[in-house]
Amino acid sequence: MIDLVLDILSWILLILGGACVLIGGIGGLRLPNFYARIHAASLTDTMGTILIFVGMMLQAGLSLATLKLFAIMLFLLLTGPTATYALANTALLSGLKPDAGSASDELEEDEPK
Amino acid sequence: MSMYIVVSIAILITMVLALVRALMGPSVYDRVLAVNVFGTKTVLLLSVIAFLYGRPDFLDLALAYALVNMVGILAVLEYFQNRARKNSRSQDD
Amino acid sequence: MIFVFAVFLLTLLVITAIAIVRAKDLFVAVMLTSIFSLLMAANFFILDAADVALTEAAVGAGVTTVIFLCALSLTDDREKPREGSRWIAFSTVGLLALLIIYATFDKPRLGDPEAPVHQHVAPWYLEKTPEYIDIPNVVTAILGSFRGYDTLGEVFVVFAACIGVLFILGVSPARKTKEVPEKDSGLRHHLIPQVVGRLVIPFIVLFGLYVQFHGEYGPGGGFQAGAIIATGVILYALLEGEASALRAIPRSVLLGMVVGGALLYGGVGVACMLLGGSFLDYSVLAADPVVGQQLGILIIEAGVGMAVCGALLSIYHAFAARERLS
Amino acid sequence: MNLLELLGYFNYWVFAIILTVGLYAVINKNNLIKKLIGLSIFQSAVFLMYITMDKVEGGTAPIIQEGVEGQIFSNPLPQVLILTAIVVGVSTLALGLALVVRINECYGTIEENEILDAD
Repeated sequence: MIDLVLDILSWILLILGGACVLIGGIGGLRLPNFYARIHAASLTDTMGTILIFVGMMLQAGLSLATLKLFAIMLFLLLTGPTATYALANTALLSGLKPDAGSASDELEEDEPK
Repeated sequence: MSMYIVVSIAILITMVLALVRALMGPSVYDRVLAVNVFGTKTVLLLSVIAFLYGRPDFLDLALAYALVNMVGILAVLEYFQNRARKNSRSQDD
Repeated sequence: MIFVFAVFLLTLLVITAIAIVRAKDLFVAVMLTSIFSLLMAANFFILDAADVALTEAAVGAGVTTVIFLCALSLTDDREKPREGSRWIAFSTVGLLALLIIYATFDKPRLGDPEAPVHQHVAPWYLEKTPEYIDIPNVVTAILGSFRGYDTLGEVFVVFAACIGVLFILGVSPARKTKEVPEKDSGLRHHLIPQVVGRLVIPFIVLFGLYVQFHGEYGPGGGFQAGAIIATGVILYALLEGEASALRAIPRSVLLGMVVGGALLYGGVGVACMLLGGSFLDYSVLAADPVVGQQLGILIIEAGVGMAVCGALLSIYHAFAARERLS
Repeated sequence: MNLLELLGYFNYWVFAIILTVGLYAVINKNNLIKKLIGLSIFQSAVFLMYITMDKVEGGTAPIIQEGVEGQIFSNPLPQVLILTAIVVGVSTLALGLALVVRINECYGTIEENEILDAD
C-alpha cells in the first residue's frame, strides 16, 4: 500500500518536474530579451531540479543513493543561481541594459565592450 | 521505469532548446546562459539515466558535474572583467 | 529506449561540432566546446563507460574552459575571415568522410558480443580480476596493475607537457606594463560568488579525495581526482585572485607534486624489483599477493592523482600569471 | 538490412563526421586557436570510436557488483586507454595554447597567413 502511494507520488513529482524543465526550456527560447530569458532558466534550475530529485529520492528509499541525490540537489541549488547571478552581473557591467521599453535586444547583435 | 523515460525525454527536448539558443545567440551572454542551462540539464539527465540503468552508484558523475559546473561560468565572469579592464587601460594610454 | 537517446545525443553532437567550426567569435567557439564536452560525457555514460564519463566531466567542464579563456584573454578573440577558396579543403574532407563511412560497413555493429575486440584479452581481464586483485572496478585494476606500464607512460606525458608549458611561458614577457593591484584581482567585489564559492570549495576537494580513494569500488581514480581537486583550487584562484592562490599553494609545492607523483609511481616499480619481483609487479609488496596488488594500486593511484593535480594547476598558474603581468 | 541494424552503425558515422569536421578546422582555418579547437574535436571523435567499440549488448559498466550473478560487462580495455588519453589531451592542448600565446607575443597576430607574411 505504502509502495503504491510512494510510486504515485513520485510519478506526479517527476512529471511535474519534467513539465517545469520543459516550460523553462521553451521560455529560454521564446522570451524576447536576455534578462527575461534568465528567469526562464531559473525555473529549470530550481523548481524542475527540486521536483525531479525529490521524485527520485522517493523511489530510491533510504539508501546511499538518496544521500547522493540530496547532495546533488543541494549543490545544484547553490551553484545554479550563483552562476546565473554572475552572468547577469557581467551582462549589466558590460553595458547590456535591461530596458523595459524595448521588447527585444536583437539590435545589440555585437557584444558590447 | 517508464516515468524515468518520460522525464528524460522532457530533459532531452530542453537540451535541444538550449542548444538552439546557444547557436542563435544573439548576444554572447545568451550563449553562456544556454551553456549553463545545458550543464544543469546534463546533471539531471545523468541522474535519471543512472536510475534507468538501475545502478544508482553512478550518481557520482552527476555529483561531479553539479560541483564543477559553476567554475566555467565564474571563469567567464572573470574573463569579461579582465577584458573590460584591458580595454579601459588601452584607452588611457 | 536508451539507444534512441544515444542517437539523439549523437545528432546534437554533430550539430555542435559543425557550429564550433563555423563560429567566427572564438569566445563563442569555446562556449560551444563546453557544450560539446557535456554531450560527450553523456554519450560515454550511455555507452557504459562510467569512468571515462567521470574523467570528461572532471576535465571538460572546468579545466579546459578555464585554460581556453586564459589563452583567449592573452591573444585575440576574433577570427579574421579567410580569403580564397575553401572548396579544395571541403571536398578533400568530404571525400574522406565518405570513405570512412563506407569502411564502417565492415565493422561489427554497436553492441555485437561477437566483435573481435571482445574476444581477446578483455575476457581474461574480467575473469581474472577477482582472483588476482579482488577489487570491484575492473577499469582501475587494468589501469593500475595489468597495464601499469601504459599508465606510467601517460603520467610522464602529462609531466612532460607541464614542464613544456612552464618552459614556454616561463620567459618573462617583453613589454611589462603596470601590474593589476591585488585588491582588484579575481572576483573580490562579487559577494555572492565569494560566499557560495567558499562554501563549495571544501566539498569539491572532499569529493576529489572520495573519487581518489573510492576508485577501486566505483568510478574514479587518480586521473579524475587530480582534475577535480585542481578545479577546486582554480575556483579559489578565480575568487581570490591568482596571486593569493599561489600563496596558499606555492609554485614549488606544485612542481614538487608533479615530480613527486611521477617519482612515487616509478619508485613503486623499482621497489617491486628490489623485493624480487619484476617492474610494477605489485604482488611482492605484501605477504599475500592479492593484498600486495591492492596496496600497489593504492600507492600508484595516489601518485597519479598528485601528478595530474600538480600539472594542471602549474599549467593554470603559468597562463594566469602571464595575464597578470602583461 | 533493417533499420535497427543500420542504426547500429550510427555511432561510427558520427565518428566519421566529427573526425572530418575537426580535420577541416585544422587544415582550412588560419586562426591558430581555431586549429587547436579543431584538433580537440578530432581527438574527441577518436575517443568516441574507442568507447563505441567497448559496448556489449545488454552489458553494464565493468564494475562488479556484489551479490549479482551472471552480469554481462562491457569491455574495460578501451575505457582504460581513453580515460588516460583525455587527461593527456588536456595537457597537450595547454602546451599548444602556450605556444600560441608566445607566437602572439612575438608576431602580434595568431593568423597563420599573417605570421607567414611577417617572416
